[in-house]
Amino acid sequence: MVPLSWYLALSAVLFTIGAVGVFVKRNVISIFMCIELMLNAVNLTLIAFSSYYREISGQLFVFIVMTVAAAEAGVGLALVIAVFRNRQSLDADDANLLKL
Amino acid sequence: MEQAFFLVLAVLSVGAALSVVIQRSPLYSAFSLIGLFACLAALYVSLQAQFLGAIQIIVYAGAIMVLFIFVIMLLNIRKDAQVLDKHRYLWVLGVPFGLVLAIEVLYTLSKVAKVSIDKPAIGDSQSIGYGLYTTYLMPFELTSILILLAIVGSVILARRDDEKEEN
Amino acid sequence: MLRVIVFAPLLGAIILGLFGKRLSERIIALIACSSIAVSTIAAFAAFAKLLAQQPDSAGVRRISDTLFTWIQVGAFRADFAFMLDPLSGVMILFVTGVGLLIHIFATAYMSGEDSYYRFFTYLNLFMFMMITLVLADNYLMMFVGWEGVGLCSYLLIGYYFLRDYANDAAKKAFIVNRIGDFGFALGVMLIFYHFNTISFIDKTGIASVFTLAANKPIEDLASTALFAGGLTTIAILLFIGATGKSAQIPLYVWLPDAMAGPTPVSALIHAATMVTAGVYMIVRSNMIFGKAPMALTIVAVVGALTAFFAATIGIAQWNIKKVLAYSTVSQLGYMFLACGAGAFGPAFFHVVTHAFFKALLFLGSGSVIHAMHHNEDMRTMGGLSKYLKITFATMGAGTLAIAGFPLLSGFFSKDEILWKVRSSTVLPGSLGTILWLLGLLTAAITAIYMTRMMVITFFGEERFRNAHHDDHGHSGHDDHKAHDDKHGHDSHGGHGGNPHESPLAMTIPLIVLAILSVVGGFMGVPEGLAEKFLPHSLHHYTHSFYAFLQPVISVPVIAGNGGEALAKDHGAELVSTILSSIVALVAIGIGYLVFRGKPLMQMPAFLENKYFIDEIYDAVIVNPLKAISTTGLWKFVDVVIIDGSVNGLAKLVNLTGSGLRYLQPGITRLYAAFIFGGAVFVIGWFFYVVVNR
Amino acid sequence: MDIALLIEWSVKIGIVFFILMTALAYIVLLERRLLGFIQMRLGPNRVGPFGLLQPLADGIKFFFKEEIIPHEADRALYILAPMVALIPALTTVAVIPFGESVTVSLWGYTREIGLYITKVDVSLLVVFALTSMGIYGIVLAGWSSNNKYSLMGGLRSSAQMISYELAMSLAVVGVVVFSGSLDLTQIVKEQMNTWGGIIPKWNILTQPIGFLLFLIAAIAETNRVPFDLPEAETELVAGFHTEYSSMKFAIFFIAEYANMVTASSMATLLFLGGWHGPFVKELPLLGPIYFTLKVLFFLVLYIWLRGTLPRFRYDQLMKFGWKFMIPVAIANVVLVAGLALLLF
Repeated sequence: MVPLSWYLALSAVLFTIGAVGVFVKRNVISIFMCIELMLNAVNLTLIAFSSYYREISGQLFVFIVMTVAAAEAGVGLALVIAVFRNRQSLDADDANLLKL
Repeated sequence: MEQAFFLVLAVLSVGAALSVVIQRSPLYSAFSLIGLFACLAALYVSLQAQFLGAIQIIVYAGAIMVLFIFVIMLLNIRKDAQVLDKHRYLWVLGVPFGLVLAIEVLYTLSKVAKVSIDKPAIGDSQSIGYGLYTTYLMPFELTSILILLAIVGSVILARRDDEKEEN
Repeated sequence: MLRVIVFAPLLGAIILGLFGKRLSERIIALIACSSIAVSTIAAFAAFAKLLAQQPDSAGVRRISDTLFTWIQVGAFRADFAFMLDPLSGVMILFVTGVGLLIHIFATAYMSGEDSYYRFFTYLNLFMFMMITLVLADNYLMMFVGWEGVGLCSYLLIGYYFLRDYANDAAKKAFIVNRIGDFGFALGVMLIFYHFNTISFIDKTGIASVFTLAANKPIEDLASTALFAGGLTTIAILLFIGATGKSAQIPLYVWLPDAMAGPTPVSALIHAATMVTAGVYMIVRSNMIFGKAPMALTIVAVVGALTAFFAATIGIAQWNIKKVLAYSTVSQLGYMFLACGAGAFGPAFFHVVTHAFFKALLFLGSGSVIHAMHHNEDMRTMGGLSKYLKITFATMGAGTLAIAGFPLLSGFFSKDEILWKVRSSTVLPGSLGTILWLLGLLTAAITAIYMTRMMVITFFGEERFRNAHHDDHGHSGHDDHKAHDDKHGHDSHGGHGGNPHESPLAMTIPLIVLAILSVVGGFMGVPEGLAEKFLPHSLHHYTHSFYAFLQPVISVPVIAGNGGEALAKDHGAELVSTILSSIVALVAIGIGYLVFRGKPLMQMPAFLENKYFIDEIYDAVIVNPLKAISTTGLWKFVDVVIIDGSVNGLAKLVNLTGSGLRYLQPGITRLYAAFIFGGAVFVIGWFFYVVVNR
Repeated sequence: MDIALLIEWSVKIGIVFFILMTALAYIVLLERRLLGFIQMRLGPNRVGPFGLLQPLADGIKFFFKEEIIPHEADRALYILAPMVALIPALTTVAVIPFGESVTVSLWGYTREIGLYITKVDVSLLVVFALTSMGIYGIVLAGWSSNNKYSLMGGLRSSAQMISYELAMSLAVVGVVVFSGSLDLTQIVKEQMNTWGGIIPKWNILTQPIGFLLFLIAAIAETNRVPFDLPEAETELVAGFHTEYSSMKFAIFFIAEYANMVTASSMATLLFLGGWHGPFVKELPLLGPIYFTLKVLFFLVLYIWLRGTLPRFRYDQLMKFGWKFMIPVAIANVVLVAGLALLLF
């Protein structure tokens, strides 16, 4: 029987990797994927808890998280395309109109 | 047995995650991510969440990632632009941060009580559907609205400007 | 029932205000008058109902009409309710009645004015407020009406807002009234502080102010009582309010200037109704005043002085409306004198009669002014009696009434007041007698200047033929344009052609009011006269007024001077009555003889200039205030401190922002890094907490 | 984990795999012959009687061809692609039931054997999951062979997959609603009930719209005519597998046909009552036969369509997918839900 903490540890590691990736990657799409990675790490935690506490809610949350992720991906990628059209580049550092 | 299974999957998924971050070509990261999702799906199944395992594959691997890859191919991004990264220091910043965060989170999780509830495991489609349409009906409907908005939004965002000039 | 009385004028005002611009004068007049007529009829009906009602154990008859509880905070409760008891009953009758007559008068008088509808909107609004004031069943409602009439008077005085003097007069009225209202508000607060209620009548759970006040001991007659925060203080604060609204010393200065408004306004607001609100309020709170002899004394003295001063000023005025204005002030002084002497009944009786004849006089003067093409200077009149017969007759009646000609309304009321002062049971020592003499003197002066006005206006040579307008531009000129082209035959005023009598709409109200002011007095014949001359069977009627008011009015008796004995002595009363009537007749005669001779006799300058009171006020109060405000408040407090702090704050924010700006390098990933670091920090902090717990 | 179960599994897997492979091989032959007839010519009929040995010959040929990997190609992905394409296609079969259980008695052993490889209570979802994975093979191939035709093919297929997967799932929702289960076996069992003992409650009768939608979507999912844009010979030479040769190419082929089989069997299970037919209850072994016949019918339909219909244009494809299929599918879902409320 795998102890709960193993799952949690795994998800922690995954989450951290994703988080680091978010601001280490330069390509917008890669950043995006790192975000998805973080989401999934959280999902793992939720499911682990839900199955260890015999409580369905966690899985429902995961379900909703997935839908939200799908929506997010749709909009996000549309944004990516728009950005690419405007400034022939996907480098996050090039999107710096805010800089002083 | 189970533990070995878990360990294998864990190692695989961590590797995949790392490669997501490390790969220079978005497509490679994407495929590593798909691998990760597969591993996670397997883990879900091992947690008696077969339904979510399947959904995980269908939604993430089958739809979202296809979308990613479609965009990548559409924009035909072979590799990260070869220009010098002006912000290498972010790596320096990121890795220690990451380690700290990992340690912290692990510590927190180690505080989680060891649970053992002897009830039959759940996660079959029926119970999920039940929960979804009784307790969590409201969030469910809200997500549907959210998706609708997302559809509209992405259509608006992704359309070309010249189309706008046309109509 | 009562709400009809109250809200009919409001309805009219709303309709006129919203749609009046598009309506024709005829329609406007119809709406305005009919709304007032409705409330008049309702008022009479309510009054009849009141009469039919059986008095309760305390002998009080009352109709009350509660719409809703307006404010309920802790012990404080103010109902939005109306109450009709004998006092407010009488008041409402003549308010609505006179108001109706004046409305009818105004329809003709104001015709041709541009923004005709505005005038009637304001006028109806005023009626609404006035009726609210009268029918209020608690001090707060009364205060609402109080402020409302103030507002309307401001609007109506400033009706010709293109004229500077009108605006100035309006502002003056408003500000001076503010001072009074301040006192009134404080008084009401103090009342609540003392009695935990502001209601006039006992309700379930709420005892009225007066029942509570009745149980309080009579406070002693000492200046310390003024500031003791007791009933005396309340009374004084209320009285300050009254001085503002009813133009008593020192706050009377606004009323003469208020004549800048159209004449009907002067008649309605600044003679008949609004200015008597102060008296009404004091009579209403007679319970409180009755316990505060010091306050009563002050009221009496102030009233007497006001009466005298105003009369003396009035004798020297050339502007016909000014004369009437000052006479109003002086008559109000009489009323306060009566209140101060504890004779609330007679005071209120005088309010009623005064409403009749003063409205009559103002409307008459309005008719004269109308005939003279809006010239108000008496020096350019004269000899009008053969042109304006009705006006002359009615105004004559009014003059005799106010001068106290025997058996006219003014005679009864004023005589009663004088006698009550003489035989006052509250005024300390011989003060009663002194004030009585002063009152007599004032009565004489009153008779004189009223006669003077009549003589100058109606007798003698016809000066208006060679008169030219606008020589007297300081105030009081209604709008010319419309009238000139209305009276096309002499577009330059009096040159050629004769003045002609006013239309029916103006003369009928005059006649009605004249009748009232002639016979109006017989409902309150003083006991002394009644005892001597009238058959006993008539006493019931001749004394009906006082008998009717009896339940709501208490006559305070403060032992210590021989007043009680004197009050019983009908012989003495008769003597004083005869005395006063003689005085009146003599004075009228003097006035006629003197001014028939040389009507334009020059009066002492200091009288003509009203004792330079305005100038003194300017010098003592207004200018210092201006100086302080400009240099101190504006130049220093506002500019330096307030603006400085605000701008300084802005500068500070600006600096901070431009400093923090460097945290935004525009590198998206760096932002992500910030978020991440933040998360790390926060979680770390949680640990810190957890570990230390 | 008893040994018997292990044996049973391995045996089942072996049999199914063998049958599937040969079937695939012979479907190719069938297609070529049929197309031949449709086009008024003889198909391959030289090798063996009626050319029955043709598949074998093809296989040998593929094996011995030279393998060419383009120089600029992305080697790893290039090699990975065919596997990625094939594995899900074959794996799908694991959860497809082709009959009820039969009892075999062997040397005194009697054993109840379910006619399926594994049993998952969400097998329907699993099938969808795996089919949706199948696309990656194509995408990878298109990308890795570094050739604009291939890239175009990959792009098209990914877009096409996403678009039509939606319609397909929505079409299936109706079935799920009716049978109230995601388990294919259960779904088939539901269809075994009859009205008045004669007419079977096949879903095709209760929801024909859903059936048509599913069929169209399935054809699109398998990149077959008239939806075969990813490999449109006339526009993209050969689409995603332009650069592929010898066995890798064959693998793509096998994957495609495996997908066809999967789709057909899904259609059978979901709408045509699976292995249900006369006397199945008495004689369970009839089940697989009925099943095979029905699947065969769909396969023939595939080939027939290929022989008759022209190809869509890309924008037409998208328009059709998004503006016709999906709305109709949604409407169908609503309709079916209402129907379900009425019936049960």
